[in-house]
Amino acid sequence: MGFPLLSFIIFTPVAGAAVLMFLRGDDAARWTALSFTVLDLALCIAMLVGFDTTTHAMQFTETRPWVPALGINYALGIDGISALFVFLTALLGSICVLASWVAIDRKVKEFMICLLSMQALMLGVFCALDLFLFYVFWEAMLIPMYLIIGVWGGEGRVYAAIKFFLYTLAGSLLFLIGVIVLYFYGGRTFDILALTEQDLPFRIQSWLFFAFLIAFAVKVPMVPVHTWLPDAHVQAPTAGSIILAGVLLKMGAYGFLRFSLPMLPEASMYYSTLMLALSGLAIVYGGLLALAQDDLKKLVAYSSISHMGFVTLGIFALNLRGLEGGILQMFNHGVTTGALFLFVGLIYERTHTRSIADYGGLMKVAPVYTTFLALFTLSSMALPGTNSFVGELLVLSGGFAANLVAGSAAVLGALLGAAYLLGMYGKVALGPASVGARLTIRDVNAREMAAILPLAVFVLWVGLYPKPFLNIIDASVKHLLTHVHSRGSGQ
Amino acid sequence: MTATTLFQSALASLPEIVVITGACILLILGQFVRKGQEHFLVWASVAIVLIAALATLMLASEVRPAYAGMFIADRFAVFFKFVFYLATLLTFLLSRKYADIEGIGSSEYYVLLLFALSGMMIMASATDLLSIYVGLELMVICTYVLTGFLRRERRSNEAALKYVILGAVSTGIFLYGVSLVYGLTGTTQLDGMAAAVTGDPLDPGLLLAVVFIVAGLVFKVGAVPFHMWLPDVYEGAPTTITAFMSTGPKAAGFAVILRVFLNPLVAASNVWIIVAVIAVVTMALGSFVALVQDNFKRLLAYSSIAHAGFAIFGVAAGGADGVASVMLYLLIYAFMNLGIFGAVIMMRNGDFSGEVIEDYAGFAKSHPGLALLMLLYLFSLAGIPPTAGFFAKFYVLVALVEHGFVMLAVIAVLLSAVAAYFYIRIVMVIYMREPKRAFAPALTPLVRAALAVTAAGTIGIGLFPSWFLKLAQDSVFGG
Amino acid sequence: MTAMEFLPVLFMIAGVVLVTGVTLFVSSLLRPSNPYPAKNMPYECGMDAAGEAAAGRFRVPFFILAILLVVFDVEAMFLFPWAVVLKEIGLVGYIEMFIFILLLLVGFAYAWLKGALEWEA
Amino acid sequence: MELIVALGLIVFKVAFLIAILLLLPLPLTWLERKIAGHIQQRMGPMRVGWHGLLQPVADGIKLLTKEDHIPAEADRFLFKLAPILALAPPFVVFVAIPFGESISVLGAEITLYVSNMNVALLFVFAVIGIEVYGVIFGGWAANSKYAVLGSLRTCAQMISYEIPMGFAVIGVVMLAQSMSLLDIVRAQTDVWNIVYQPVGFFVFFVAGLAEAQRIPFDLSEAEGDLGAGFHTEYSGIRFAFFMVSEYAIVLLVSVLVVILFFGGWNGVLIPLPPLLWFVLKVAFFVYVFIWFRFTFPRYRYDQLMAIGWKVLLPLSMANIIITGILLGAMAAP
Amino acid sequence: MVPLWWYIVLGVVLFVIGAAGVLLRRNILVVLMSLELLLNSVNINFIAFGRYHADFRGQIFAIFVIAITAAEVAVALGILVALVRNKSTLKVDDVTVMKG
Repeated sequence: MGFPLLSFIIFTPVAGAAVLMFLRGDDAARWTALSFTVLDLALCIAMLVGFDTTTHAMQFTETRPWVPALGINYALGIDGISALFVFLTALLGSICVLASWVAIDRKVKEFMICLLSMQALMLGVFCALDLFLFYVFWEAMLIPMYLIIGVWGGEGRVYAAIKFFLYTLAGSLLFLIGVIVLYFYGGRTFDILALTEQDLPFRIQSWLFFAFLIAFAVKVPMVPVHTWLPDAHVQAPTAGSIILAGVLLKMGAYGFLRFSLPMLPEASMYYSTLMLALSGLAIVYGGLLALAQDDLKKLVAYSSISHMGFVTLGIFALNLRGLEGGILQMFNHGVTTGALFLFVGLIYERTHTRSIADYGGLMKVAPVYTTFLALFTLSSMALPGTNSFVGELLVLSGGFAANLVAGSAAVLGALLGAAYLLGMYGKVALGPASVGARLTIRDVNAREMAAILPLAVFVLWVGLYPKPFLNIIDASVKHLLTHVHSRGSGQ
Repeated sequence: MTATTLFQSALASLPEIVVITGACILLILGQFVRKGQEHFLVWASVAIVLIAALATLMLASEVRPAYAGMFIADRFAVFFKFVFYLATLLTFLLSRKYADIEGIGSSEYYVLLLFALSGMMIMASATDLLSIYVGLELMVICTYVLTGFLRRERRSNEAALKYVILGAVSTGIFLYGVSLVYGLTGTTQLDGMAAAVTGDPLDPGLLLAVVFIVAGLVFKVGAVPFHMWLPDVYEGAPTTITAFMSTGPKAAGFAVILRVFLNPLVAASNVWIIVAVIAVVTMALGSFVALVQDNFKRLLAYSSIAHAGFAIFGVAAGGADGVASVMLYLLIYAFMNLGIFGAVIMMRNGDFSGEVIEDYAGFAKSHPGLALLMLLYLFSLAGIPPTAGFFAKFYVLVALVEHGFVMLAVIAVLLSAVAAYFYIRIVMVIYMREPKRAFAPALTPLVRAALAVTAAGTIGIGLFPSWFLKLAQDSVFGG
Repeated sequence: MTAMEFLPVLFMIAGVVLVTGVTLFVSSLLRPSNPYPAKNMPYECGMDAAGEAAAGRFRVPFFILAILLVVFDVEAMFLFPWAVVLKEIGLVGYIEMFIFILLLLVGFAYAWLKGALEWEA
Repeated sequence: MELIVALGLIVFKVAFLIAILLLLPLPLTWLERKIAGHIQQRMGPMRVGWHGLLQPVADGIKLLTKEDHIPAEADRFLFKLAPILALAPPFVVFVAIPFGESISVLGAEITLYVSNMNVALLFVFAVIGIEVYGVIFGGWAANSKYAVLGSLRTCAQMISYEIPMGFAVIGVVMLAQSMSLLDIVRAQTDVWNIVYQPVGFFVFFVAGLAEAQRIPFDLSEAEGDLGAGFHTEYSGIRFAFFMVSEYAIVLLVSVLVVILFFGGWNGVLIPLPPLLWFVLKVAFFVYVFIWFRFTFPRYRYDQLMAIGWKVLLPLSMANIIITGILLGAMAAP
Repeated sequence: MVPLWWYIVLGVVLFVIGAAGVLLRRNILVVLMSLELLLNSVNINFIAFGRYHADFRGQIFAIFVIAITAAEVAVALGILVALVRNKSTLKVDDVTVMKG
């Protein structure tokens, strides 16, 4: 065990939050939060630099006994899958601070504390190698998120916050039972790696699979349990939406990757068709709903459901292309949808309306804004050359290999995506300028640019040269896949 | 019994003796305390409890049976005694200002609390149904009086009267069970009972007796179907006493339940099915009824019912882990519940009662620090990590799953999700509403200290549960 | 034999009831009976009695007294058996009972200090 | 056969007791009035019979033939029950009281007690406690303010003095190691308890005065301020029951004092028959009762309560402690 | 000799009467009396069983029950006095102001 880099990554935002507690003044709070998130981002980049892409083994591991009586450890470590998300989280963290620079005008300090603790917990989730620790991070996120939505959200924020809270809580509590059952079947350990090596009877695997499914499906969200998402997204402040879309939704998928697949391979394979069906349903259903939206944020929110459907589709295709595509698509969705929410937030700050009908001809008053919006919209549509194209293509090919119907659904979803996104862009950016827009809208300033640019960079980088990203995940995904297939069908 | 064994027994019960002696002295001395010197009472009471704690600690090294098998000073008892000390001490700290405001800060208040403490301590150490009964009554009689301590307040009178009558009925039921056990086994000692029934554990008479005893005890912890007294009593009693009752006496009730349940007689009688049903119904009732409460104290009363239900799950799980989980649960519950009650108590100032949830609207705006504390307690009560409340529930669930009660565990978590709703509803009021009034919490140094202790416990046990867990586990095996 | 010890009690009760019954019967044969409203009025200086006599508020000391009695009388119950077996249980019995009495005295002293025993004429 | 004889004997003894207790008030009232008269330097009743000897009989006939008046608003059932409740306890108590060891009649040994209970003392206190119900029912049922107030006061007084009374005899029990009155008397063969228990005697006797509601503690029936206390509304034969009950209690207290503190039928110096000793001692205390009545002034009610709680109770408790310590000191070596 | 089960039946009957009294009667004093009845049924049980087992614990327990019940009733009466002084009623239904 060397330098506890991961602990530093996790606790840097905590330290920032602690510092903030003793500060006064809104600007001081903003700058402090920004500097800590940037520091954190720097640490993450350092981590990526030192990351060994040739092995699937956990790296930067740390293990300290926490509750020895129950075999609980404070165990951290990352492999290719989580490394990507650790980085994404840190990146979006900085952007969130920037995005809420002026959007949050009351209780700035408290907001920043929430944001920073949120970031720490999310990082913790991706780094945890102990199920208990994972659960603690996972569940504790509810507190700051609840506050972010509930305190700084829109008019319906209280309802949205409570709905978000209860959905997630109910799901994750069942997950908790699953964890405990796993603990006893897995030889009284919460060590994720050790549990991965267990061969559980199929009956237990099925039960656990559904226990986990409920928790993860709520987070993803998959279709029957997605209803909290539009409310939460719409009511949350911009930064909240970015976190929700960018990181929180990934956690469900991450859970599938980290727990469902390796620990319950037999059940995962057995129920993969069901999962594919649900994913296909989410893709199409989310797309159709997005098509019907007039509210910008709602549209992006429903598109998230659709896009996350691609992710789960890729994962449960259970082949290399599907998995890699799914994981990459998680990253892409984080970047792109995060950016779209940021853009909705930017325009909302200026006009205080999110109704598509209120906009038009933005191109003329805010050319820079609309240009970048075009980039991200296209990215969301998975146009070649953008990041999502790579991911979606991989998912589609994996999906078709696994199940023809699901693959077709995905194609349909992609088409729907093109329809609503283009429609939205057309109405907002092109056409005659609306009266209100022409008078009040100013273009993006430097701070906003600082938030937009990194995202744009990643959109193009992944779209044009995805190899470094695929390299990071490659070893881990391959290992996971062989693990699942050898265990899942070997019996 | 010779003088030597008497001395040994007295030594084993030294903490109890300290508390009772101290209470007696304070009772008399208190009559000479002049107005404006009431702080003497607080410090004297605190000193008494601390001396008792010291005595407990010094005697904790070995198991000491005493009084011809009626009493035992073992680690199990020590653990519970520390929970009681904690609850009592914090109640003292919280009481000073509140008692002044309500005009109940006489010496009797503190003395009764001390006597109730001694009753709880006896309960934790009792190994004979007689000593259990005596301890139990010593405790509840004091709480009856304390409940009605706001003499001019009708709610308080009413609460006390209901409490007395229902409490006496439950005592009667308990005693009837005891008499049946005595008739069937010829002994009232827990060990003796166990030895006497090895032959035919499923004797219907014994089962009936055990059911009666369980029913009587269940009343004391406020579980369904003997919960009806609890909301009224919690609402009517002075808030400090409510805080005390929801932690100390409740823990004492569980101490006895565990002591009885560690007994093979109960273990043999398949009574756990009843206990499991009680746990489910209790938790369901507490959680669902709390959803519609507007009064903070009443809500906390139902929340306390729900928590009792969760702890009973631990009892139903049984085994060393089950017992340890209940013990840990109670310890943690003492911290977080006293914390949230501390916040409610602190709000009582001037003509502001702070009893209605809506009263807290926008509290976070003017008092972010205190609001953060309340948030901490509330999320802990809801069982969200990284607070201690989560670990308490987690360990109970571990015990449940360990003994194969996965279905019970699922029910427990689903109900706790329901329960989470009303906690976050309060958070919502505190954080997401606009303030309607200026808050002037009665934040004395003592209240500050109490809040600091509870907050440290709530977050500390949540982050570093290991030591406390070990303590609870060791205490079970020692007993 | 317990029955022979307590049977006379029953006899005595029966006897008393019998005697009173007979006396009342004899008296009822002899005595006149001519009630009229004024005679049937309760004795209250000739005024009409106002309201239920027992409806008035009684002074609290009466209740306190009743409570004190209940407590003290019952505690005395512990002393009797102790007094009987005093010599058999020896020193330990002494000590324990003195502790008991001491506690009783504390309660008594408290009641005294608190003014529960003060009775205004 | 034996059983029938035993039962018959019991019936006979009980009947005899009832007869004595019912008849004794006759001479006692006469005595009381005579003594009163002479203390106050007048003659007392002189008209009916020689020196008014038949006066009590005349009174009895008067009471028997007087109208039985029940107030209109009264609770009739309780009103009728109360006198009997007041009368029965002192009578029942006498079942447990020994008057001596035994005498031989026609060659057969007959015990001078109806029942030798091992818990006689407790029995006495328990049964005498019922007396309170007669008082409170009587006062309450009449639905008269005087009566209610009187009965409350009487009640308060009786229960106040019951406590020191009970505590006072514990010293005696400690000495005798028994609650059987027979054993208690037997334990006094050599030394009377009065020697060891002067404080106990004092407390017991004073409390007894109050229990019997005799001057100086007859506040509740103080004719001057409360009508006649709880039996204000009673007349005729029911009133007579209360009166008889009062005399029975006077007698009972005297008997108990003699048994508990003055050696019962154990004589001293002069070898008289035990029964005679007993009767003489009891007579003396009955006389003391009457004597007190016309010697002492009446206490105020608050004084009365204060004496009970603040003097007698601490005294009796101190008595227990001191007796215990002395007994322990004697037993220790 | 009275058989044991007579006592037990008596105890049960008293217990039921007491419980019914507590639940059904509206006057608080009557409720308290019913409570006494209930607890005395327990005493009868204890004493009967104690005699049956030729064991003194039953009696000890009964004495404790009596004493502690006395204390309990004393407290109940005290509270009742306080209540009556605030509102002069002895009816259970009149007492209730808290609902829910």
